[in-house]
Amino acid sequence: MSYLNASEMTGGYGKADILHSCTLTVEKGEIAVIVGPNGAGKSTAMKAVFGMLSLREGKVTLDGVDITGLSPQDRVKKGMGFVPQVNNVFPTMTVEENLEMGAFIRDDDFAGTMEQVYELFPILKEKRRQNAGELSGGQRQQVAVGRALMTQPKLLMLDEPTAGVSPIVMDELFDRIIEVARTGISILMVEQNARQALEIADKGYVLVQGANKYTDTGQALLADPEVRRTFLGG
Amino acid sequence: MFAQSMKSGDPMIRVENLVKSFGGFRAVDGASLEIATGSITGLIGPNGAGKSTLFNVIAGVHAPTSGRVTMDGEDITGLAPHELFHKGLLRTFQIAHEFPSLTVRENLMMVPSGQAGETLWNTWFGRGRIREEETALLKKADEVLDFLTISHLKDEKAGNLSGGQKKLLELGRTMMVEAKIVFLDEVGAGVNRTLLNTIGDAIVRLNKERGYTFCVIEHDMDFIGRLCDPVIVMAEGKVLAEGSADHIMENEAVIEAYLGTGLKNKVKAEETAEAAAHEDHGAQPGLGDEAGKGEAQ
Amino acid sequence: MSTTRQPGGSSAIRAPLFFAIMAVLILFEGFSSGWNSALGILNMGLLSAIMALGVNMQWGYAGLFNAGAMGFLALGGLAPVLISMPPTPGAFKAGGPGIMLAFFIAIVAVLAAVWIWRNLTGRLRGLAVTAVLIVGFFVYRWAFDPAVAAIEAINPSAQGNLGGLGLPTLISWPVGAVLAAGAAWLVGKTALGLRSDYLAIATLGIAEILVAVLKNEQWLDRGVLNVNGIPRPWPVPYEIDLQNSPDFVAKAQSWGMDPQLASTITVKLAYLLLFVVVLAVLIWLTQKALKSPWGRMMRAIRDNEISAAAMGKNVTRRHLQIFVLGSAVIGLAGAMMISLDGQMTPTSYNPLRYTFLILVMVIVGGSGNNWGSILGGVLIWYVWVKAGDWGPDIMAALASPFPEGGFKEHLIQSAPHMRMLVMGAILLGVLRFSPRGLLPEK
Amino acid sequence: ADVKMGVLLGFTGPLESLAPAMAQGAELAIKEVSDSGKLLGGDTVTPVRGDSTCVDAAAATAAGETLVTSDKVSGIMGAMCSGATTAVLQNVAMPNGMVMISPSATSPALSTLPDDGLFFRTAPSDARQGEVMADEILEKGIKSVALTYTNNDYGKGLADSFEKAYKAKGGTVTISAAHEDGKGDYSAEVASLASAGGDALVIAGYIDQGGSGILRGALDTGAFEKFVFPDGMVSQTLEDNFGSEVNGSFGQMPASEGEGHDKFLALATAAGFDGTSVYSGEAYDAAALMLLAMEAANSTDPKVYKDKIMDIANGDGEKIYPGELAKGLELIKEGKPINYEGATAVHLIGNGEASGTFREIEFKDGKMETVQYR
Amino acid sequence: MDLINALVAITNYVIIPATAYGAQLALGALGVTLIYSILRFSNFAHGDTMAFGTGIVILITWGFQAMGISLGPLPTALLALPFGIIVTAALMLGTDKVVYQYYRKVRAAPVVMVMVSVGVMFVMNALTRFLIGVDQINFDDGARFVINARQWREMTGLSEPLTLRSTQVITVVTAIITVAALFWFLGKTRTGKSMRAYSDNEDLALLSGIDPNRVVAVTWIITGALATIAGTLYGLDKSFKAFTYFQLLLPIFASAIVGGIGNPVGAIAGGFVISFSEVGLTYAWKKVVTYLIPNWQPDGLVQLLSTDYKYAVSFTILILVLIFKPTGLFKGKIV
Ligand SMILES: Nc1ncnc2c1ncn2[C@@H]1O[C@H](COP(=O)(O)OP(=O)(O)OP(=O)(O)O)[C@@H](O)[C@H]1O
Ligand SMILES: Nc1ncnc2c1ncn2[C@@H]1O[C@H](COP(=O)(O)OP(=O)(O)OP(=O)(O)O)[C@@H](O)[C@H]1O
Ligand SMILES: CC(C)C[C@H](N)C(=O)O
Ligand SMILES: [Mg+2]
Ligand SMILES: [Mg+2]
Repeated sequence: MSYLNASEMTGGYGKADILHSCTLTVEKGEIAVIVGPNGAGKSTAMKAVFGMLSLREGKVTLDGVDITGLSPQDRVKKGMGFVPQVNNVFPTMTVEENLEMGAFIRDDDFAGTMEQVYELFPILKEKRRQNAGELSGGQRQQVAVGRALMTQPKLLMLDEPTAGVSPIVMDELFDRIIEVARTGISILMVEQNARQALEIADKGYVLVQGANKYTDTGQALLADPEVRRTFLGG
Repeated sequence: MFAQSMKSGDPMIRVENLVKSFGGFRAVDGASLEIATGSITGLIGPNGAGKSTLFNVIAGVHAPTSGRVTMDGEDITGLAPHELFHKGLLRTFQIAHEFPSLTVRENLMMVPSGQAGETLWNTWFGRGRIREEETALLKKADEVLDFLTISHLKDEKAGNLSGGQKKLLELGRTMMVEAKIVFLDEVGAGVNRTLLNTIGDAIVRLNKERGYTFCVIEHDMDFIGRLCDPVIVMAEGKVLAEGSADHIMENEAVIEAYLGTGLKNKVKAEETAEAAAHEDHGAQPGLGDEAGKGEAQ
Repeated sequence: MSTTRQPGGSSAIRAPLFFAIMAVLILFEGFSSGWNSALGILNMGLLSAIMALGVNMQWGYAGLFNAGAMGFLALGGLAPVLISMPPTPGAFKAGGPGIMLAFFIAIVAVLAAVWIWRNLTGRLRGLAVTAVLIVGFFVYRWAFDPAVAAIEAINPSAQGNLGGLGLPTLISWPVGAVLAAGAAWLVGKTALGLRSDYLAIATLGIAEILVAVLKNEQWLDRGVLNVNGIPRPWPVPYEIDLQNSPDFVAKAQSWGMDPQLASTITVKLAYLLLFVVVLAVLIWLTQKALKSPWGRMMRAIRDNEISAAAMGKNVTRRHLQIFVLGSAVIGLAGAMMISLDGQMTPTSYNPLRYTFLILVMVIVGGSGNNWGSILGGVLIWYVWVKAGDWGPDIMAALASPFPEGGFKEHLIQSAPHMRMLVMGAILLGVLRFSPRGLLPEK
Repeated sequence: ADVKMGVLLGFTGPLESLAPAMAQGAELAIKEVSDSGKLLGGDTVTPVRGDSTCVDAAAATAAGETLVTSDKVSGIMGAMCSGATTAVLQNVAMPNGMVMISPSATSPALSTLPDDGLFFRTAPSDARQGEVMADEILEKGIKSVALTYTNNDYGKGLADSFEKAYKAKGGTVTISAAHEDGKGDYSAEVASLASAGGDALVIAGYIDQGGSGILRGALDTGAFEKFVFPDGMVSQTLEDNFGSEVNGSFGQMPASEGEGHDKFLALATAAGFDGTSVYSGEAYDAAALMLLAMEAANSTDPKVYKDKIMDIANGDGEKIYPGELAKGLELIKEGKPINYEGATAVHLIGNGEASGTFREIEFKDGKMETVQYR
Repeated sequence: MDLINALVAITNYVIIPATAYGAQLALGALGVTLIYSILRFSNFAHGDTMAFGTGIVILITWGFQAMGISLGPLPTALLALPFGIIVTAALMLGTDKVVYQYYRKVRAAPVVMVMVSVGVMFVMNALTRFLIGVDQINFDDGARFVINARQWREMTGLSEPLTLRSTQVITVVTAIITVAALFWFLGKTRTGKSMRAYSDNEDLALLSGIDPNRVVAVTWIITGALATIAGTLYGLDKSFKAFTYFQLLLPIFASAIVGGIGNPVGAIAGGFVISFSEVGLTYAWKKVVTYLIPNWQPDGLVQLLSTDYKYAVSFTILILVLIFKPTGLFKGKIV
């Protein structure tokens, strides 16, 4: 059984279904990347995995435990961390407070983790007394990822973490993601910078209209000319 | 229709010594640059370099702390956004600003200004004219939607679109009118790369066929490289370098501040270090002193 | 504002259904408590609907939270006093010139201050403006006070004010709209830059100021002493005249009606006719406007001002436009209400009744929807009136299981407050089961 | 048959605390008549309450309308505040030919308002109270006062009539400032009054409204030591809340001495409410007057019995006091004239309003004591 | 001497009363501001919540008085206050369960929440009146004055009186303590920060493991406490009357907004701005002038504006502040 196993998810926002029996699995320490056209339901699938969307069918298990019925904050306690695509910072709290909030469920001392985040994103240290709402787009994105890292999750879910960040930071970010995965944390992320993402992915999903279209290793997907042409921009 | 009046090559927008500070912090710190008429100018730079702020000042969202902006030689510093729109200056937002309770199609149809139906009097006594106008608008909106591959969503409330779809809608709005210059703030972020290529084609087409001038902020260097000439690099509120995309990508200071040395190379760490050492072409002379400062940091 | 809205439950039959319910309620009232009462409720309900329509234009179309409906309503109510009351003999001669001089001085002072503000810079500017305003204020008072004293001295127990022009009351309705629009223009010029809740509280305050003026400027409208006997608008007759007219009595009797009852009903029907005509015109105008590019533009501005501005829409001007128009409609309703009541009592303007209740009407009806405002206006007014009747009954029922004595007594004595409880419960009920109103904007 | 009588008072709104005792006063009279079984050969009388809210003319009109058209009352005891009363009179009573007797609307304007002979009041006009108060103050040797009034037709009307009378008689009013009822704070008003000075402060307000706030502020800051209280202020609450703090202050209220008053108090106490509450007695009288007039006219039709009201109130037959309504009904039935005195020594003048006997009170040792009647 | 008399007059009639009133407004505004910043709507039921809380405190105070329990020189009501807070907080939690919770779930627009709060206002309005009636109630016992006019005159020999009521002192002291505690709580404690996080971005708070129900509950409890404290202090200082508490809503909102809504410090400052402008700008300077210029007897009151327009004054100030500083004196937040 995979570490995260979201199988046959079907559901949507009320009217028509967005997801059609979509399945996502991630092993321990593995990086799984979801790619696909805009509006394919990638974010929706992420939300479904995190319990922010009620599923009509399908179930989600984490480490063998069925968590389909749990609320998002309970999933956080089970070791899941999530960076949403939009609205992913606390705008009128300072950068530092944003990070603190990431560590909300932790009872231990999180100063070390915070240092690590600052190391990863030096600009955040500089701006730590500034409200996140006043940051530039890319800076915010860094805060968002930093916040999720503060949780020290066992499964980290990232919805387009590199949208709007500069190449140098993007590299750093991917770098760090690899490192994180190496420590045994599972990563599930949605990316539009698909080529770079698949490069580091152990597993890739191509989602189209809420259903799994291709599933393979990252490298294999990159090599597939059809996938390249239709989804990765040639 | 606007563009014809101007000779290609003259600066459309000239920014002189622009400063914008928030509290004590100078987000734009004495930037000077020009955007040539008929060009697709790229604007890149590290996160927080002040690109969006620069856009916002030019587009009249923020008042500048000091400095001047001209368009076609006319001083437009501090004009209100709607006045700039009427001068043919359009922009998109980095964080999509759709009208959530309007349908996707309505989001497009509301764009053109001076619609007869926007005058109350006409809504009561000028129904005929409005009907004609609306038919034309509808047609145009549907064309744009087709182009953006989201025509199946035309009656959906814009608030329900996915992140990328909203971005497309942003772009679509600029296509509803004859613009002189369009400022695009990260149209690509969150947009599928295949679609982004299509968008790129559209930009080129608008530029070639309709004479739009573009200024594009983007972090995707493929996209920048394919589309933009020249490329302006900002860092810490100033212009760091300027030149063709190829030149810029080889600029030491730019690599250090912005591009980094590339992921692939990092994975194979040793090779990267060497490769970087070789690419030592020195700073481009664009705006020399800024470049120097950029390097010095 | 959140993006996940409830799935719109509006179907084609929804509106007709609710209007049918409304009609049934009114008919039921007519059969059970008499047509006078039913028509009375309907008339005031339609007036409320007009007020709600005005507020809806501001809130529903443009997202401007005007919490000062009361002020514009009251100001509109001044029009019948100034237009249709007979002039007070000698009052104008005694104080008119002085008052006009005073206003002239005030305008000059304000213009001078504005001019200085625009043309001077530096520290001097603030000082100069303050100085001009203070001096202006004292000169103004110098001209104003004696004039007011002279007017107020004329027959104070019955008049003591300028009086009106003695023109037909119908003329005062558009004048009421213009008065309110004028005030709204001034308010809009200064306060419309404010956002959401701030505009709300600013307008709330402005409404208080307007009512304070009406209460305290005795020379204008007798202040708290009230103006009585404001003439009715054409073609509404007086009951007494009807009862004294042999023709009418004969006709009523030939229909088998008591002449007195017939007279009161005739009067109410005449008002009803007027109100329906006004409402019909307004709804035609607003529906046309709303379902056009203008309406689309307003909704866009409401959704996102920054983006609308970037799309070339002059947000400030549009806000001003809709604020003035909406206020004009409220002022119109104010004037109509005064000519229905036949008296102007400035003390009766309180925010609960004339601002919040109207907002409740708009929201319950469905903001952004003109028909919703009408439904909300009539329905909520019906409830507001009937809650006063139902309250004691409900209370009596509630109290019945308790033994006679202090507690039961206390409950029964508290019965009038049931009105509030019933009102609150209905409001909460509607909002619970149809949060976007009974007739949601589609 | 059952005769219905409207009891239209401001049960909610700014004067909600005065209304219950007034309603109970009126209902006391109604019950008395009904229980006697002597009205029109055995008719019962039922009170129907309506809420005039005191400030909302439209709601008051609607409430009046309901009373007349749906409850089919034969007369209205009310309304309470002058503004609401005028509205109901003009919009409901006159069109429908309904009799209204208000126990408490005291605005001078109501004296001259055309009413088709349908409107009466058992309370005197404030024009009269102003005079009485002026005399009273001057007799105490106080030559200069500060004046504050509640900002409505009652307060302003009373203040104006007082100021005029007082000045005419040689007194000085240092300031005449309005205060709004029900507001949170009266420091500004107290400060102005204090600055203007004067030997006493006249508070033409309501005890459980702004009047109390002003009084509290004036006492606490030490701005004034002597106060003059007109009707809206004189009540048990005043004594309970301020007692010895206002020793030496005085005031007056429409009320009369003697038998009627005492009898009413006893009845009220027995019925479980405070008969000294302002206008409670007037309410009793208003209801009683109307019922007695019905008997005299032998009809419950307002257009018929309205003409009998003055006769009952001012007749020169036997005096009828509270608790004696049955006797009154009998006498009328026998065709004998009666003079209804009631709780407040009812005597209607002019257009049908109380002539105004006033009880003058003074605070001594924290207690309100009646000094004299005038 | 006359100079001192003039100063005393100003202190007695302007500074002391305005300070106490300002503190009362400030406490009310704190509650409004808290709900605004965390639950994101303007709570029109706040005035009636204050009335309800105070009603409970009064009932309990009467109970204590009947049992002969007192606090010596301090009002017994202070002893009853904690119990009143518990009951009011419970009511708040109940209301939230029955009413507000649903709207959060469906993510209703703020204005719907405002309307809902108007509905709650109507209901609470009735509830309070059922509970304790409509009459004016004085429940102040203990020592009324710290210094009263007579003592002052005997002490100083000045002709101008100066009084200081114990309730004024209690009000100001409590206001300071409350705001300090609240500020510390929101800015420094984990729960406080989680409340701010929730107010900023509800979804993200969820994703950080913050329990929204807890945040909401804590918010309502604090609001209930603030309302009860504000209402009780106000009632002690002036008197209790249900209707007045509804009327207080307007100046309370004005205070919250002048200061910058959503900002606790702003609420405090706003309270004082409103109270001082009401009392100060309509002050009649006659007395002071007569002290300062002994030979001049002004025939007017030397008053800039009559008190008729005192509300106009405070609202004009409000509007001016908003025009020149659109987010209030201290930066507030806009939903
Ligand atoms: N309202 C504000 N208040 C304070 N600082 C601000 C504000 N807006 C922006 N800044 C600061 O100004 C700097 C420039 O921001 P800007 O958004 O222009 O960056 P950018 O170049 O667009 O970056 P990105 O590529 O990440 O979008 C940032 O450091 C940001 O923190
Ligand atoms: N809140 C919502 N209510 C209704 N429909 C929604 C909502 N959010 C998204 N949708 C619809 O669901 C579909 C999938 O959206 P989703 O956000 O999952 O796409 P995505 O794959 O993440 O796209 P992108 O790459 O553009 O972010 C889209 O068609 C969108 O219109
Ligand atoms: C109840 C009374 C105090 C009312 C007052 N006399 C008035 O006429 O308004
Ligand atoms: Mg997405
Ligand atoms: Mg940016």
